[in-house]
Amino acid sequence: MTAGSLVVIGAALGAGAGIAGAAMPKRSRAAAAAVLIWAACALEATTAVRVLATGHDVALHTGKLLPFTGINLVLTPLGALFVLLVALVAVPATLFGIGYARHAMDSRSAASAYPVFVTVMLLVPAAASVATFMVLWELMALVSLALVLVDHSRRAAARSAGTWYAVLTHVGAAAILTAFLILAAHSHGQTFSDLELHARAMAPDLRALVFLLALVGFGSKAGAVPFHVWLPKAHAEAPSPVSALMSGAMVALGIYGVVLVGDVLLGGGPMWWWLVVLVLGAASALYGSLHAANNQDLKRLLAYSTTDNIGLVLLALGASGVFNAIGHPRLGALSLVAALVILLNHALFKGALFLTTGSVQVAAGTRDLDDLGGLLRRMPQTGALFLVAAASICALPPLNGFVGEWLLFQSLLHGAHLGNTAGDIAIPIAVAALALTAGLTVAAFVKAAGIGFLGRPRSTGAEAATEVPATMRAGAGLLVASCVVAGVVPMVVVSSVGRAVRAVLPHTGARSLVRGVNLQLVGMKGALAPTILALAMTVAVVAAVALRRVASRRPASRVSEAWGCGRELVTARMQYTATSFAEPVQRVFDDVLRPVRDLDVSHVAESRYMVESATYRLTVEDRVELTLYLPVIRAVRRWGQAARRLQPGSVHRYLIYGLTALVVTLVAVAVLA
Amino acid sequence: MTSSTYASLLGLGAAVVLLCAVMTLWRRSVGAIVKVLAVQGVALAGVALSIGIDHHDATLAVVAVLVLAAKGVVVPTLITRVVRHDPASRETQPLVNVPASLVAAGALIFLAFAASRSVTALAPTATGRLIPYGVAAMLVGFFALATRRKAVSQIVGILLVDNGIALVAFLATAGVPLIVELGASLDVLLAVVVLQVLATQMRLRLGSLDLDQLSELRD
Amino acid sequence: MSAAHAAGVVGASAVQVIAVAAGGLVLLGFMRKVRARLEGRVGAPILQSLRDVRKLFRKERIRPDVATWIFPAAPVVLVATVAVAAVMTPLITTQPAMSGGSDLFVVVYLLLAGSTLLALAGMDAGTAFGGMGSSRAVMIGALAEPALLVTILALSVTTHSSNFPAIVRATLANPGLIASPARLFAVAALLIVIVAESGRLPVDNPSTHLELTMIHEAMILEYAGPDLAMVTLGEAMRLALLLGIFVNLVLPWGVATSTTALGLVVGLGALVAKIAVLGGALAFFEVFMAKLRLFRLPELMAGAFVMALLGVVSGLVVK
Amino acid sequence: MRLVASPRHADGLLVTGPVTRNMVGPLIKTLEATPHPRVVIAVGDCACDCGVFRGGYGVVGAVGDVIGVDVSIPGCPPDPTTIVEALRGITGR
Repeated sequence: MTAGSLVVIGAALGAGAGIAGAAMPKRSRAAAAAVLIWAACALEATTAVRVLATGHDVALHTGKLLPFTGINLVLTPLGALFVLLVALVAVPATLFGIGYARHAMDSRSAASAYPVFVTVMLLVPAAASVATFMVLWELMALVSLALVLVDHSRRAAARSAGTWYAVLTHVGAAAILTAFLILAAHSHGQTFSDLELHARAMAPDLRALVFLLALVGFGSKAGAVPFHVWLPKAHAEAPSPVSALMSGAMVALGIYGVVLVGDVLLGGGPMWWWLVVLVLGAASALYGSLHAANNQDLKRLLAYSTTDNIGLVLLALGASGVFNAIGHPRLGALSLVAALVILLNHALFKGALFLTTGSVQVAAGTRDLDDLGGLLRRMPQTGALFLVAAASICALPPLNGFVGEWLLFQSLLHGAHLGNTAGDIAIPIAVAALALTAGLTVAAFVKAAGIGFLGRPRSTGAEAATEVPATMRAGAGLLVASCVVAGVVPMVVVSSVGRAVRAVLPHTGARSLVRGVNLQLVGMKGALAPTILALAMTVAVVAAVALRRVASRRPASRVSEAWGCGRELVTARMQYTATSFAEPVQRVFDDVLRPVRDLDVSHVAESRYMVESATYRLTVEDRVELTLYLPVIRAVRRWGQAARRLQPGSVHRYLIYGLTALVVTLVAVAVLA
Repeated sequence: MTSSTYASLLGLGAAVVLLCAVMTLWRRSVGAIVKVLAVQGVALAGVALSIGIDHHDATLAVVAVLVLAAKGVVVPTLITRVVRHDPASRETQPLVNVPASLVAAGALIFLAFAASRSVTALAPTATGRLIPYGVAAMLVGFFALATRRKAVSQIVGILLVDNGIALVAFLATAGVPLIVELGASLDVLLAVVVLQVLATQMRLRLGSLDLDQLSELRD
Repeated sequence: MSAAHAAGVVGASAVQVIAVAAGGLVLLGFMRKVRARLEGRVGAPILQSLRDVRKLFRKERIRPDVATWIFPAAPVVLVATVAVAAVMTPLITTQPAMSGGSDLFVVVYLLLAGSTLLALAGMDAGTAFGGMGSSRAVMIGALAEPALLVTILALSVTTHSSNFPAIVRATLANPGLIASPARLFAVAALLIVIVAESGRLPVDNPSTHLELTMIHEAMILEYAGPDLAMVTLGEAMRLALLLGIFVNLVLPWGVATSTTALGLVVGLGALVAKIAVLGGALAFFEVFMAKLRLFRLPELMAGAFVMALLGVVSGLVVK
Repeated sequence: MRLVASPRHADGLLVTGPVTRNMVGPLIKTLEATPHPRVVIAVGDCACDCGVFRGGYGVVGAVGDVIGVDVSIPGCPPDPTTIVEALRGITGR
């Protein structure tokens, strides 16, 4: 039972789940597919754990299936880490999907596409040749497109999201393919090991072209700033378990691509490459968090926060490249560990957030924050899960977000005084970007949690919300539990990431960061004791509760109306809404966001001075989309109109076009020959 | 079979194929055109047979018989069945009047010979020298396809192009492997069936097989 | 860790937490006294705030009808996070409990956790004021965060580590560091950020009654009795801790490097004296300062951020 | 004696002026919002017995008629020393 065959059986089970999803009757369809998906995830995860533990790769080559090149899969420790990441998000999302299927994802196509999506994502990190990688990459893109378009018939927004997603993903895929083809052209074979051997001998400007193409391609899949436009649209329209998988796992595969091409195939590179990645990361982090803080749609808010977290990962990746380029391999390894830890943690808490948002959408019928409110009382478990996940994305201490931010801050801090001018300028700006992003993320998620779950319900939907079925809560609960475990005991996460990094940057000799209970920086002063910190916090909370109980004489507490300056009627409309909550932050960043404000006042017929009603609407648009993408779309549409005149509709005209083309070529052949 | 008779037989077959292609431009009524198509099919089969015999290649002989059956007999009968149902499609008013199309056919033939000069220089064998005939037949067939109004004559145009290509295939590679030939002829059959269905539908919906009605379909 | 040592650490940290708590309340009373004296009033006795808290503990707890478990949890978590942060910071001695993991970054994020949950609790009652207070507090937090982290970078750059006791030990080792421009810029930026974090003038007026001008006060309008006592205690501890951090970074003399009894007493005395002086100065300036308009704050915060950035750059250049 | 921003933080309510029709609700709500043990102090004749406004169409009654009053300070207006004396009486200083 070689490990390779485990991978194959896993893939087969996944495909079987796909067929089961299509064939089984509606009621048991989700459950059957779920069981098979879990089996597939379990098999792939065991292989991945074996690879991480032993350190040497698992290879599998078959001539069949793909013509000419055949399939070859090699699971390196780096790939194994990402397979684990996908499995960690897929299992809870599928559990959530069982309950969710009764509401939204019940069509036959969705139930069969979802398992294929999970299986393909489990295989992408194992792909070891250009052909296998591109086939799996395209399959992943197409299946996820099908899942985004699940309810295109009901909502026009889903259709436009689908087109945006399709176009941008395939522009990215084209860039990736070109990069791989250039690499393959310079090496005899098309397996990644051949590419890696010959990549070093390539001309520097060609290597730069390959790196930039890969950065564009994988950056668009990861959702880095100029290419992030599809992310908020696609995630908002996709069903929740799918957007949890897309935001947690698929985006991470974009980062896997950058690391694969940048560090593994090209083996690092000149410093300016990684400064570009660092700047791209900082821009994505700032832009994403700014828009997350100013967005009222819960899923779009989460999608922008994905761009923000991916920005942080790219920031760490860029820093790691810069440190490697200026000859500090140990620091390079540390910031790569930070990048992958942030990515893994992001997959966990973002998955949990999307699942709980799905539960909110199922229970309250809407995901617009201005219509929610008071859900923590009506949906206690889902509300509590959302709050814990929101706390961990804000990087609050006992949870997993904090460990990632601490590692990134330490790597930037220790990289600050290396005497390299570019580094010395880039690092403080990176820290500033990291800090502002942290601040804005707190703003975004206090708004999301506070307006969404606390206070009075702002719509009848929110009023009538009740708790969702057990499987949905269990799915989200599984992810939140893993967030807490990864926060309190991060040794498991950091050591496995360390093993993957040691495989990617072998010569750095980066010994494991884990010292017993706490994380000790290797060769640098800096340590963190997350378990003791969590223990101290629990002891302190227990002590504080005891203090309050002991010191207060009157145990009974009285329930009374909230104090509204003695006003008689305290209604939900008196509360802050998401727009008003974000208004101070939006006003501070006014010139960056440039929101569209329109105020229309309708006066009483008799006199202009008496106002009948006034409506104020403020919308924050995505400036990158407006300035970069819309002009391109308008130009394409104009050329399209012009080209229409070529199509009068007469069959003869078209045939004559064909004939003239043939004649012209023959004339050319005759003349040239 | 002595080489000279073989060469002349080949020449005759290729010439007949080209002549038939030109004849379709010249004759106006669809019935005649279909008969010309049948003749072309037979000629093509003849060429294939002679090559098969010369190369003692049994598969090529089988292919020749197939071509004879398909292009010589089956396809023309199918088309005549469509034509018989629809009296209106008997005479065709081509987009380009007959003398102009004949001149154009001449130019196309000249172009075909000029373009394939390098090919013939490459293979000065008996078959190689005749390749321009196949290319010319294809070009003329394409011209016929582009300038006919009636759906049926369009079908004939497509078949002419296909026969031209088949001729070039036989001449150039001394016989196309059986599978490729089977595939090609299957395509042709399929095309004919589809077009036949299309024609009947057109007649039912539009009342006539005139292609100009199609231009209303543009949005 | 042997049991005796563990007991010692727990004992020391307990003492440090109680010192910060009591010290915080006394500091609050002292600052009110200084303000009163400057405004020509006699002012309440210094220990009044201690009595207030004791009285509040005895009052009745009131929970708004719409509130969830977050409402009572926020004061507890606020006090707990500040207590853990207090245990970690080298206020009296450079070997506080958990000194291995004692990191400026951790302290900052512990305080952030407390204030984030308080912002959430503000919105739990479902009134307009709670939402307003939280929205403004979160905006200021988002602006103060960059300045704070870059300040930590500036402080840590010169000593190659963000471990707090290490920084204090390094400053004690060569006092020249304090006069270095990097440290001066960082300290100035830190002062502005501390004023913003603890909600003192000119950022936020703690003794205002006009709801529309409140930031921190608006979030705790709903708290009564023991909850209010915990919040007041938490605020006082946070103020004392922030001033203690500031003082130990500016003039770390007196902080005990050894764990002898005498060293601890001297450390405690020095700490109290320094914080009293700084608290008095803060109160002194508050009398003459008016509250900044809410949307003038970004400029103040941007100023703090630039100063911290200058601190980092000069730290790198001077080295 | 410290003025606080919300009845939740207060120990006592200092009420002045007669209770008018539209202020009955807010007065009751404010009292209800104040945690026990609490004190209500009516300051001035208007608060104690409606003073000059007795019988006015908008006046519901004195503070005592609407909520229980613990200490009432007469005088129109009451002079500061009696107010201070009364308040000191409550705190027992």
